[in-house]
Amino acid sequence: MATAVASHAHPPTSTGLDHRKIAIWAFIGSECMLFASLISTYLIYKGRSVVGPFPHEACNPPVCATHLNPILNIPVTSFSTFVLLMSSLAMVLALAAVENKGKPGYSGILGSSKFWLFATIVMGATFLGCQAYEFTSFVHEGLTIRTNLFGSSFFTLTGFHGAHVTAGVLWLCTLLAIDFKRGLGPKDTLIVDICALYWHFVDVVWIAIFTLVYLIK
Amino acid sequence: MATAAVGVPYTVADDYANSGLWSWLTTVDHKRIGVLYMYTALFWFGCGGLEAEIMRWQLKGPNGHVVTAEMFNQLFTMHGTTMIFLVVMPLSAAFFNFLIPLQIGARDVAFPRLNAFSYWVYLFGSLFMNTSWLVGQAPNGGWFGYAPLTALQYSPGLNIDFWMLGLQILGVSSLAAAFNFITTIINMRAPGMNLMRMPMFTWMAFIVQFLLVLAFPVITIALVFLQFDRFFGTNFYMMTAGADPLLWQHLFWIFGHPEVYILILPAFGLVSEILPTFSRKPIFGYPVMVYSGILIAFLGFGVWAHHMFAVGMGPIADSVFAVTTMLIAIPTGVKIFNWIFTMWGGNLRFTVAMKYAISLVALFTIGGISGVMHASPPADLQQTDTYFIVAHFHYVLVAGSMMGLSGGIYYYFPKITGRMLSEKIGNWQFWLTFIGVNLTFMPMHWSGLYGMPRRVYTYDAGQGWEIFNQMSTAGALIQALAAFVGLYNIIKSRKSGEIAGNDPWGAPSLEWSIPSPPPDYNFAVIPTVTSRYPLWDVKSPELTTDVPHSRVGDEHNTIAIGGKTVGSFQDSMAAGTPEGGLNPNARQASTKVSLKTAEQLGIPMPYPTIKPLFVALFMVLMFASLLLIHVNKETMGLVAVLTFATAMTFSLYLWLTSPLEPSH
Amino acid sequence: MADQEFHHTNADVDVHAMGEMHEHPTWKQYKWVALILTLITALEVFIYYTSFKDSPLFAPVLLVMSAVKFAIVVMFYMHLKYDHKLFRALFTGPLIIAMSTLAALLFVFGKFSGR
Amino acid sequence: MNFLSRLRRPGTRKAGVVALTVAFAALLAACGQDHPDSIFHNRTDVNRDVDYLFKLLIGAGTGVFIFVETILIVALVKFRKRPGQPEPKHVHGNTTLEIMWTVIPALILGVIAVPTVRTIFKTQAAARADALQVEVYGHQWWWEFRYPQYTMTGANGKVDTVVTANELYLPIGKTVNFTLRSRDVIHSFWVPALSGKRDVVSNHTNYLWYTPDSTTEAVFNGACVEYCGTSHANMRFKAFTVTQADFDSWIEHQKLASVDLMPPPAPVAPAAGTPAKPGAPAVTAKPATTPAMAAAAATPAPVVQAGFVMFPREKMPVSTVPQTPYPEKLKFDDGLLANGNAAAGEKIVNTNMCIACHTIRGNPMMQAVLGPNLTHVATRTTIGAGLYPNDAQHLARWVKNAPSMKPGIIMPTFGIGEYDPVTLKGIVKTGFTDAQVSDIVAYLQTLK
Ligand code: HEA
Ligand code: HEA
Ligand code: HEC
Ligand code: CUA
Ligand SMILES: [Cu+2]
Repeated sequence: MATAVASHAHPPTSTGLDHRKIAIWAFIGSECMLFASLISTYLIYKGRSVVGPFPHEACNPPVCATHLNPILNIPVTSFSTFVLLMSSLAMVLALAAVENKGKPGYSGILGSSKFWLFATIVMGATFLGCQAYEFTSFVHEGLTIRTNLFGSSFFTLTGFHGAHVTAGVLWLCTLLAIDFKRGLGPKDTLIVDICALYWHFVDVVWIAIFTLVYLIK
Repeated sequence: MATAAVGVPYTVADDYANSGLWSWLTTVDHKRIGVLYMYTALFWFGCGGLEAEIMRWQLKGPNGHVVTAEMFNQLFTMHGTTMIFLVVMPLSAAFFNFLIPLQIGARDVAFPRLNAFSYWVYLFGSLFMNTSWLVGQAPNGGWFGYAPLTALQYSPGLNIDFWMLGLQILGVSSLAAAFNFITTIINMRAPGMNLMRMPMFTWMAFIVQFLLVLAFPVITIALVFLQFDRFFGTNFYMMTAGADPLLWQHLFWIFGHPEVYILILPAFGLVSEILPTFSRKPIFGYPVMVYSGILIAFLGFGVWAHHMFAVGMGPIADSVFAVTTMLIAIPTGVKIFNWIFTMWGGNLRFTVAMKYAISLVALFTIGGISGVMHASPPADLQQTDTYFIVAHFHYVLVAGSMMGLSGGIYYYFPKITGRMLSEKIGNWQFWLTFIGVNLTFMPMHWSGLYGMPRRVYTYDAGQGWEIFNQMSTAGALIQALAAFVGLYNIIKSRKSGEIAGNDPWGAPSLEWSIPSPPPDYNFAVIPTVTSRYPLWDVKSPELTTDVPHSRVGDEHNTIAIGGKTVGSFQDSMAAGTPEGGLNPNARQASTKVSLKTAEQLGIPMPYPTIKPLFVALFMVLMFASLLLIHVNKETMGLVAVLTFATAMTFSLYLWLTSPLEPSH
Repeated sequence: MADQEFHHTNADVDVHAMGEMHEHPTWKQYKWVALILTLITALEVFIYYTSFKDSPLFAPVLLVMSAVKFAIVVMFYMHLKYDHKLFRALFTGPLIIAMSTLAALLFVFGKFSGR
Repeated sequence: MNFLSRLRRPGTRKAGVVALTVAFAALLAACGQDHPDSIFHNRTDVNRDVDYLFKLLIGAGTGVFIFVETILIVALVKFRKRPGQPEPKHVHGNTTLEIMWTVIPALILGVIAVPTVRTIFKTQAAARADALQVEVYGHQWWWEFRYPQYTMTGANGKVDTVVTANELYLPIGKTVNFTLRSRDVIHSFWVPALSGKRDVVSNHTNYLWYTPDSTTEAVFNGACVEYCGTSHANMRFKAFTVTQADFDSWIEHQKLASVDLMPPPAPVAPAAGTPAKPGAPAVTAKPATTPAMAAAAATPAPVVQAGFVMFPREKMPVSTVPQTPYPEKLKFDDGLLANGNAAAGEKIVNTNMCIACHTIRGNPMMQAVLGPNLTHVATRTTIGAGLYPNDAQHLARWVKNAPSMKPGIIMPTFGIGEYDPVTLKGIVKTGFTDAQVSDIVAYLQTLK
């Protein structure tokens, strides 16, 4: 919400902080409730599906027409989880690069905000790719959002998270575009910082989801 | 009284048309947006009230046949939804918008255009929901739409779709506004306006924003589940798939109970402004009032299941929620007593605003006490879903929220329009309302305890309920009369009301230091605040002597008027406050001094812009297009959704890339 | 919005917290954090494949580990540890309410009583 | 009133005083008259516990109310502005007061909370083992009651339990344990005079128990109190508390199957013959004037069920007899009812859609469960879930056009030339004439 433009006639803010940063933190606070509701729903409905496939247990006749394997694919998801974590690292480095543009130690590829922003985008995209792969394979194994309670709550929860990641990737792309257009410098720290906060939040949410949905039975 | 330069039209910073329709469509001025909220909400109050009147007419006697069963179900569903989401919340939002920046000494909210967006979303959303009447399929699932009745299997029509999409849209509006106000209050307070000097209304508004931010995501998710179920065939509320209908109930009430405090706290805030002014006495126990407000909000998240005592949660859950619910009575009681002792030893002037405030104190207590009676599960099993509950929540909502807000209207109308509402007509409205409300809702306690269920379009003769229902209907008619009187008062006073001047009531807080209506920039110079009651420090120091809250010696560029230290208010008075006015009861017209415009003062004002309106419009259309899926026009629906989505994104892009205000 | 150079002593929130962020976590810290996160994740996945999976401690241990990850990311990557305390309030307050709501929900749906 | 007398405008004041006094006078008057569905009748052990709690709550509430309003009014009168009054002395707060009005309410709440929790655990404990078991099923918009402890084997060797609809018989002095389930959406089961309500939740099983211990036989109105759709308001029922002896006799009667009226040497209709074999229990409950007897006579001497088979209507207070008026548009020629032919009626029923929804034990054609069980419909005092009295006139109109008698129900319109209020389709050819309806009614009335 880049609405504020600096101007001498504006009184300083009471806290000395920028509006947008306060707003984004308030937003993140409310996102906590959003994901809490989604996660609780998933956990509440866990083990209540009347037909398979199920997350961790195989499903055999008569419950299911044919034998169905447990559906969650831990290796792939562990990989995507790792990628998302690393994207957070890239993100902080991008922020640092923007903040200290031109300072010693911020030269070269490793000091370039473009590189780190790009890296973050790539990793975010990779995560989404894994999720797309996961979803399609589930559909092939007979789990759609309509199949059972597990399907509905699982796809909705991870889908919502995926949507957040997508939004984050687009946001990062706009930043990268600006960076190419006019270069991001210390004065742009704030807008990058805000995007970073959002990105990291999406990451921590996944940390919770990975444990609660994928690992714990 | 010199009408010369009074009731000055809003001066705007640029050469856009400064009045007329266009200026309203494009405004980003928090005051004008507040006014828009107010009149829209009043309009919906008329509609919600009309729905109520029809229900009352149907119920005036046994086996009534004014409307059909189906119609009645649509009536109470829309009545509840309208009154809560389209009347009380927006009316509170009207005051948030108009007052918060004025009370904290700011020139606008943090994100003026986002603010306009919130209003337009609310307007289009409310219109969308009510178009359901035109297609004859108004929502009919009750205002808390319990699953599985709302599932496609039991509600195949468009009724529920209108409801869930409408609520989803209104949620966007409330959330956007909430982030805006949180930022505004945290970040835009005038120098010296520290948290413990904020006016009580701003405090309550502040708390309400957090309730909104935390409560709305939950119902958003619950509604998303419902949408997926109805549009995409998921199983969240599908009984055959083993779904649990209590999931909806819990999610809804996790939102729903905080919601009821969202509805009452703004009214509490207004009362806490009105009582001190007309008692000529600072609020009693300011810090306690603040903390009790916070405590109410916090506890409010731990009591939701008291709406579900009958569903069989088991003795442990019942007991826990019973106790947490009862606890809320304590902080609320503290407020009640503090209000009474604000008046105690005061010097009470019974203006209409004051009367409304007093009757909130008197009547909310009734609703609160019946609330505590519900809080005892074994007893609640005999109360729940009867008219006893209806009595409870109308005492807290009508005699609480609505009376508080009405008081607020009488109190702030002068500041909003520059003219006083007629006290004479106002007294008629007040007494009619007071009698009407009690006559309507008091008997419902009896009809409830004598076994009358709620949400019944008809009841049989000989149950001993007739007399109570007749009284309720009579009372409802009196309320309608009162409402018309009030409407007349507004229309009349808007044109020919007495000129208000800056500070008609002798009130203590910042908003009264500037002209009425305020110039678009509010404060020519941002005041420096040195106390909780800045204007009283100036005009009647005897009220605030040895008040711990005012840090003496803190004043910047102090200037003396009539030998009294005026702090830095002289600056803000450059915007056109006349001298004198030391006697707060003497009404001061803003004479001679004509207002400087923003340019003359070199204050950058945000450009008016139509873009937020378009973003809102396209967003609502996007949601609305989902309806096509249910009249079996899937492809057409999806195309429409995508079209409007792109349109929305595009106008959002234009919005974000256009500057807020002339940069220097 | 406004230039951050100016501030007034009578603003309520602590005044030392001026510009966006002072004394930031450094490169080195960032990389350490990343390392720790990786290790924990690896450990999580590892025990998932061991027999420990069936022990009653499995769930609690996993929860603790992810809580640690959560905390580190928030403190260092979101630099809440270094930032204005206001942000800490804005985040932890809602987080606490969200978590207790989640716990309460699982309780009323009998998830703790092994139903 | 003192407060009111302070008001500036005598006009409004008088209006106010008058209106308020009228209001409260009316309320008092109203409290005088009797209230059949009041929650304060205390006809069960559970309700007495609740009542104790309720009195406590009302007491505490009234106390708080009077206290608050008194100090409020005193403040208003004492400190109203008087001419030439000095500015009030500034008071900032008072810690002792603040503590007082935090602690005292807390104490009051404690006094309420303790018995509350105790009552919760007492009333939600498991019911005693020897309790009468009743299974309650909520349907849109009627109640199905089953007595699983009482079963019988039908003609075809099928084991059935006693099932009835919308009318509940409970023995006085015996604990009854309800098992509450829903067939569709959420409903709520409530007899105000007997105990609090319990929701009937889809995919859940809820329980509710109490011991009716009213000394005399009595009838109580019950209702569905969770909004469940169009006819939620019409989802009522009756609870009859009767002596154990009468209850046993009633149950024995409910166990009986109905008589097949089809004359034995019937035109080859599969429905005939079958249950008409000897031993097929029959009913000879009066009045023995219906054509039913003519047909029944043909069959071997039926088992006679004497004694109590239904709650005597004359003993039912008016408040328990539905007074719902007929829909204006629904006309029926009541003259035809006198000579309705039950046997013909059964034939019509057996060869029409009725079989798709209703069960009549003893009539092999009628085995469906979408609608109420009609085996003993004639022993019920009401039809349509407590909406209409169960007499020929109402039955006739019900069969002719049920949806116009009760909005939203799935039972179709049958009367020829009638319009279905929902589909607005006219029933032209396929429908029944009033004469045919009279036959059906005659048959239904034999189902004692
Ligand atoms: C403005 C909105 C508002 C407010 C403020 C409240 C306030 C309270 N409400 Fe109410 N409530 C509703 C709106 C509100 N409610 C609505 C809309 C419903 C119905 C929803 C539906 O079903 O449609 C409802 C339903 C409802 C129920 C569910 C009833 C049922 O369906 O079975 C319960 C149960 O506990 C309840 C309790 C309370 C309590 C304990 C308070 C407390 O906050 C009240 C505290 C105040 C006081 C107690 C008075 C002042 C205190 C003193 C003077 C101190 C001394 C007092 C004592 C010691 C008792 N409310
Ligand atoms: C703030 C909320 C609010 C308000 C103000 C009201 C106000 C009123 N309510 Fe309502 N009510 C609810 C919230 C509210 N209600 C809720 C949540 C429910 C539950 C719904 C459900 O069960 O799902 C409910 C249910 C409800 C019922 C129970 C329905 C049922 O269960 O069968 C009844 C019955 O009498 C009723 C009556 C009234 C009456 C007579 C008023 C009166 O106070 C109305 C007086 C107002 C007017 C008469 C308006 C007249 C105004 C004008 C004429 C001005 C015109 C101006 C313009 C057109 C610009 N309400
Ligand atoms: C599509 C299903 C359906 C068909 C066909 C149907 N009914 Fe019904 N019937 C019902 C339902 C459902 C009710 C309960 C309505 C209510 O009370 O809400 C009912 C109620 C009744 C009642 C009242 C019972 C009571 O105790 O309330 C009678 C009598 C009755 N039906 C007779 C008939 C006859 C005779 C026919 C055929 C001519 C018939 N029904 C056909 C579904 C059906
Ligand atoms: Cu069944 Cu209401
Ligand atoms: Cu509540």
